[in-house]
Amino acid sequence: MMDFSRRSLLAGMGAGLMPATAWGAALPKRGGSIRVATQSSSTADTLDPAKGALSTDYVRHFMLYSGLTRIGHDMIAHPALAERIESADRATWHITLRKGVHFHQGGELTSADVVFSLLRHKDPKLGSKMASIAAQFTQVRADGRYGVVIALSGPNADLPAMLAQSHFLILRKGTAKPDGNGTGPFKLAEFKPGIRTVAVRNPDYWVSGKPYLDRIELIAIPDEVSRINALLAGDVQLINAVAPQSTKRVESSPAHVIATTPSALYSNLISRMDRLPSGNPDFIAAMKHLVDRPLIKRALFRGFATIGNDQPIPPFHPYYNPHIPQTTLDLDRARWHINRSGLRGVRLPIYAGPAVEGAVDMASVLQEYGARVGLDLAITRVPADGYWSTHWMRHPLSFGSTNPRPTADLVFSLFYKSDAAWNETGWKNPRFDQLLMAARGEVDENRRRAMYHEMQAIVHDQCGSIIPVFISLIDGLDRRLKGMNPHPMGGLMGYQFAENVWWAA
Amino acid sequence: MVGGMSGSHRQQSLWPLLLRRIGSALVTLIMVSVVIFALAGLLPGDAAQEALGQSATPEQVAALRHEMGLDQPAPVRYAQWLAGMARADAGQSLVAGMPVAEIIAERLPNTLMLAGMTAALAVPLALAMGITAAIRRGSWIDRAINLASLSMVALPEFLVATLGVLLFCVKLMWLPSLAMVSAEATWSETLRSCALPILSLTVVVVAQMARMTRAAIADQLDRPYVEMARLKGASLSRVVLGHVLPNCLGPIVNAMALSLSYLMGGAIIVETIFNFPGLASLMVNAVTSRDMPLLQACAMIFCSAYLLLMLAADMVALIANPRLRAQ
Amino acid sequence: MKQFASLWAKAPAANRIAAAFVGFWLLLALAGPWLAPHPVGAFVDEDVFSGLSARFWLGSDYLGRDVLSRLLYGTRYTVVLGLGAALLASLCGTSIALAASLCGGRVDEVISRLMDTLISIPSKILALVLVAACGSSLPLLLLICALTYVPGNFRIARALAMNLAALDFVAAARARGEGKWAIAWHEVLPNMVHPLLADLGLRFVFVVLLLSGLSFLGLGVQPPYADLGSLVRENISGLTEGAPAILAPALAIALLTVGTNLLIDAMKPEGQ
Amino acid sequence: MENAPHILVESLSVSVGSTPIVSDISFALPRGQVLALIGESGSGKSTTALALMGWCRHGGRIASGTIRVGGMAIDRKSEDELAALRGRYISYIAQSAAAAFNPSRRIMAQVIEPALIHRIMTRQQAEAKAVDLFRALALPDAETIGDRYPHQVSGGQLQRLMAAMALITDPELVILDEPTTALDVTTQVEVLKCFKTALASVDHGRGATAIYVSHDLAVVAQMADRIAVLHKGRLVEEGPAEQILRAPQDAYTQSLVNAPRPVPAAPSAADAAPVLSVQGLTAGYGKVTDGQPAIPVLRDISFDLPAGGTLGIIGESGSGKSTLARVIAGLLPAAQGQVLLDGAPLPPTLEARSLDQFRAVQLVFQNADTALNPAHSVRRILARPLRHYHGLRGAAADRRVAELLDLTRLPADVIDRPVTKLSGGQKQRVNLARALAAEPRILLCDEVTSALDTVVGAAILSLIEDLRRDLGLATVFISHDIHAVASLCEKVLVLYGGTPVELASREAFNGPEHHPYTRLLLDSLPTMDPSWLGATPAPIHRGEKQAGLCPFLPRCDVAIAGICDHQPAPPKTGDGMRWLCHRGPIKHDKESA
Repeated sequence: MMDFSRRSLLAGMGAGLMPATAWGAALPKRGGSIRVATQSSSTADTLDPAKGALSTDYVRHFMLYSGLTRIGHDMIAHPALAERIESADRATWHITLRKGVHFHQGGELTSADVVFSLLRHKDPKLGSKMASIAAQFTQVRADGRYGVVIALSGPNADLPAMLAQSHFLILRKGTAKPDGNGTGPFKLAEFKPGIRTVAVRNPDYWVSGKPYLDRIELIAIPDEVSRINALLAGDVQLINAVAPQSTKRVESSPAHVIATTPSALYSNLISRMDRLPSGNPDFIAAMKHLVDRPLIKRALFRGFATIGNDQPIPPFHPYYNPHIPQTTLDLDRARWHINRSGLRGVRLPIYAGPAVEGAVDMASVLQEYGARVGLDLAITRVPADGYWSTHWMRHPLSFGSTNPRPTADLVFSLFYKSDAAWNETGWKNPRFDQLLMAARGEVDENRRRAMYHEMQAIVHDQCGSIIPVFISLIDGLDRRLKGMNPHPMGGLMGYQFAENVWWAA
Repeated sequence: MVGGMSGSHRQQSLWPLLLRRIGSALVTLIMVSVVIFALAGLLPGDAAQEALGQSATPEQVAALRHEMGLDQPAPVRYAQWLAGMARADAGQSLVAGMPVAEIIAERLPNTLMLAGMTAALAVPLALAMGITAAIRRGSWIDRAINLASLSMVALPEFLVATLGVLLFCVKLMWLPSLAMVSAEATWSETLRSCALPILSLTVVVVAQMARMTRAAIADQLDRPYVEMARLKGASLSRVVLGHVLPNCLGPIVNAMALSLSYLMGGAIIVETIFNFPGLASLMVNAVTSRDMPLLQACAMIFCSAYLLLMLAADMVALIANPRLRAQ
Repeated sequence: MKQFASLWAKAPAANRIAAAFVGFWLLLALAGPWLAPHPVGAFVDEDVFSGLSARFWLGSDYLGRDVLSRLLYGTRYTVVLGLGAALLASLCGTSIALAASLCGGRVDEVISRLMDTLISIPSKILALVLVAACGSSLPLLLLICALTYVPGNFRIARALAMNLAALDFVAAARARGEGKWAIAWHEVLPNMVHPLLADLGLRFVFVVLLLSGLSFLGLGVQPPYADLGSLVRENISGLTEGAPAILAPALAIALLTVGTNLLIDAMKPEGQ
Repeated sequence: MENAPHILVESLSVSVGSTPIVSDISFALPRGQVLALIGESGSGKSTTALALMGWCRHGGRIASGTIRVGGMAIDRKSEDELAALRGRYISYIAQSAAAAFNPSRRIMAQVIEPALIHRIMTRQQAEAKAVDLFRALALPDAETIGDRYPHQVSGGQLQRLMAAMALITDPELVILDEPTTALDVTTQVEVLKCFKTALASVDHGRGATAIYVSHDLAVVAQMADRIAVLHKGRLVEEGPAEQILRAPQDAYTQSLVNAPRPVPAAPSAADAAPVLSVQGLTAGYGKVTDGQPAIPVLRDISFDLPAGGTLGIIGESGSGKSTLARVIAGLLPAAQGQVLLDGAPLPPTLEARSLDQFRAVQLVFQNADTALNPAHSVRRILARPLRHYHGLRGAAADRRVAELLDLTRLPADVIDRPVTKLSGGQKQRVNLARALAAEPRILLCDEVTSALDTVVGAAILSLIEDLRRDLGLATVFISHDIHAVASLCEKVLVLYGGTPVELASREAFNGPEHHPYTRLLLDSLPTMDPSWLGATPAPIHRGEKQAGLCPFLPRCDVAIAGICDHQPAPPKTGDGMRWLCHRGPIKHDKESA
């Protein structure tokens, strides 16, 4: 993707915003009010995009605020508040803002607001989830009322995509404690952390004709069964995180339907490469051949998953490398590797817990096959509470979970780069790092794709991150709710359903 | 039933007791707060880490810790909290960044309402069950009530609750599956939306109370004064209601208080299933987010609720029993 | 044992049935894992929530695992944890109560405060903290359940002991020059056995309830293993189609707890 | 109708399950007369009486026979019909009013309840009538006593209040079930007088028909027109009171009428050094401030007891008899004074006593039902002290247990029975055996016979007497049974309100001269003579007792105005006795039997 000329922008509009699939067949209709239930909510619920941590937060933020760009169904970034965003060297970017966009509480959107909204992430006190990315901003300055210039520490072709994340949504200049005053499709009516968020239609939203709904009440029902029941009972019209086992129930109801989103979300077994024995290449190879991916897809996810190949880029991604041979369950090879590694009969604890979806079951599958090739895997179950701070990446063998990221570069640089904060496996691969850097600055799209293909190959062959499947996201909704158009960035249309759906009743 | 000459007895004997009880209540509250603080100390990670989550960088954590005052040693933090409580200031929630009092104020009424309405249903029910069982001691009714109450307790509350939801919400669509209490809701709405939570909680607490009632009454039925009353021509039910009940009010009320104190903190499962914004889920929330001030506040509330109930029970027992009263 | 035999002889039918039940459950708890036709965690069935069949007597669960096998394991957990915790709670509660009632005064006061403290911390939240802190393990679960029900047992035991301590035969023992503990052991305790047994039965029921509550919060017995409550919990979505995966464990819980209590009721001597 | 018997019972049998409690009882009673049912506990007298109300205890039922009261066929009536009779036409006065009144309801409410249940008066009428009855029953402040709770009035008053409750509906038949057994002799006199007048006044002076259940012939002699004697659930003899008392036919009745008197005890070596001596003992409950407890129970008690000697302690309930025993046993530390064992002071508290001191002093509790651990077998109960004191175990212990059973004349086969399965007499013997197991020097017997029937009691007494002689035990005898004490004990201590008003040698005590209170006690002992009750004056009550003055003053009928109500009573000594009074010893009218 070259710089955003008008043409590409229009194209972007097309690919990004036009409802494409069957869902949108009917014509949008204005009015109506719905209640939406996500799976997680707490007193930590926030109106600050920078602090967004849970699906509920993302949904809330996308209702209230708008970003400079947004990721389309094509997984490509398209301009939003930014009318144009250009760069010659991928290091210095020039943003031209859309004119006549107003905040809910009045005042037109200007470069000052954008500068403020981007720079605040660099303040460690704020506790921004994007601090590490914001660190790349060497300079963010206003260039006239509608112009913003961002200088990066190094070239990064993916800046537009990164800016599309909910954390970079734009606030009013000088907002110390965000209160929902944004330029988004909905205005905040009520906000009670851990209880509910109520938003009403923003009549002068900058996308003409949108949104369609008058009112959205956003709550969370942590208990999956209750969430389904609420949907079936008609108390809510849209829910996310439907468990694969529950899809039967929803489908059996004439008034409801599920929406499945193949996504890049994956739970992976992390084999620390900087420790022994988990660092032993033969051991890793053996483990990769012990994974019965079809079984996991069938038994754990009732088929709502895409077989993975031990590298983080899913098949439906533009940069997916289809030429890597699929690793399959092969006990003989596994046994051969185990014998070479000399780990026969050695007791190896795997740390797994409910914090990572399917981790415990995956572990027990591994355990079962491992036993057959003389590998003694001991499952240590740890509680969800405190998992990330105490267990994740802390043991030779543990499980991790990675949410969809807007670009291949983000996934790689967050989880696979040698010096990344969460380089889960702790591996160090110079070739990989070098490719990653080069890709960021690479101008030629084909060369860039090639680089990403090679990176995937390297991870597949050498990294201790074992990715059995990519987990599909399942939403459940009332049939009368139209315009739901699954989005690879996450459930609930990548958390951006609010402005796109309408109530046909 | 109290008045006249014995009234004065009551005046004399209740006040000192009351004061003594308040004293020991304070001790208990402090002990609870210490225990909670110590327990929370065992938890991995802290508010800062949990707030920043998976993606935290060390600098961020450090900064946030300082922001939250978590970089001070534990005793200091506890002392600060205690001092705050002394000034009736529950402090600031670490994660929500607003006064704990506000958060509590949002939820306490809900919890109280749920507990209150459950009590209003469960207590009479339990009394009825217990008394019937006691009057028909050894009869099939007695056995039936005994069995029913046992299996009531034994079946997981979430099963009972979910059954209720499936039947009344999903199948019949009579009741909402969520207990969405809100300020603007009318009483009837609130009642409708809380009907199932109340029912589920009742199932949990009623059995114990009924059994205790039965035991307390049955224990009195062999007393000479019961035979005397019967030989006056009083029917068994009249005897039980008019003669026995006053004499075993003490143990009964005590059992009830114990069971009801469960309704505050024990409602967590019902709160989760019906998405009821109550204190129990708030406390769980406070644990998972390591929000110490909030956690302490919840603990204090639950503890004082328990102590109050117990005190009330003892008072009732005292008032019901002229002999104790006289001392 | 002799006493039991005589009880059996003169117990009414209902009580024998109760005893039979309990025996049956204990047997399952002991032998269950060997009887289990399939490994507890194995995904043996393509289908989920399948009904009764020759291959899967009690059908399969939400992941296509054999319900019967899981039930057999679950029984062991529930019986061991339930009875274990109930016994532990009664043991601690009663001994503390005896100490309190015999020492009286300060000691009694302090102990009572401690019990108040313990009882006024919601058990599930206590569990949440402890499990988060120490990780879930059987001993911990046992401890939590016991801890939760010590105060309740303490209250009852203390009341009983207080009443007994006022009786002449205790005075007689004191006048004989017996020590506190001798009195507690020889004079007081024997007269507390039956009410305490009844209490034990009830505690058992409550522990079973608490266990399933904990499993609801993901704090209970950890998968792939599960106590009966967890089985109900994990298959709850099968409730709509009335799958045996959920009915079986629910029924098991009811029979187990009711049976235990009927048996205990039966063990009361005519006197009481 | 009038000459037809008011009550007609024919071949009545009551049984629990298949075991009969009473069988083949038949008697008839004319209207307005009083029939006494006499017998030991377990003779079925209460069962028979209650059957007249169609009421059977412990799941019993009327197995066969007919019961007619007035026209009514009690045995044929349904539960509801019976309920309509009870408290209306037939009313009941229970043995222990203290237990039969509901502790948590006001007396008035309970007294008028029958009238309200049967809807025969309005509340106001009922309360008015109750107050009248209170007056008739000579109850103090009749207007307000109904507002009190049962625990706020004395036992004698409660018993009379219960009479009011029974009579409020003017019943045709009143059943009195041992109504005075639980009372002191002095109170018994008043209560009996009240009952007699009250019963006579019922039914417009024609008098109510009454069934009087009792084990005490002397009492019955005062009340009954006819007497029926029951033994082991059967009616052994029934007839006019005169005839039964004068010329009993049946052997068992005869044994009752000339009830066995304990043989006068053989004198012990009087000059022997005192094994137990009590000096200036003051004790009570509550905080002790300079030697005076908050609630004093005993004041300045002193006596010596030689080895093998016997001391009797008598007095009304509340006189501190049992407290004295508890102090000696160490259960209640004295506030002042001391207890000497062989001249060496016994530590006041249990903690400070040595095993030997414990062993030397053994207390036999009043009520064997509560004194024996219901959870234990006889063997365990007796083995305990053997092991505790003498370290006996296994075979040795068993042998000793057998000896003790033999010593207390218990059948050897009770050894493994739980005490709950023993009879009252057997329990009391086990109770005794437990004390003897210690091989004590001093035996403190606290009302050991009060819970027992006369015959059984007498047996226990003679047993103790024998043991005393054989084992040379010094015994302290606490009892309200003045006859027994008078004949058994070498010395008698009379307590009134915790004060020792008289300490007399046996001879002196059996002599004519006494402290006024002792005299009152002796006069209050009913005799077989039916005219006794009429002849005996009702005890007097004059105000409350005042500190410093003679405690007996309010009830003393020979008090000297100007002296007794001004100075404390001085201690005096005469031949063989010491007493506390301004007067010299008062001769009392009747010879003490």
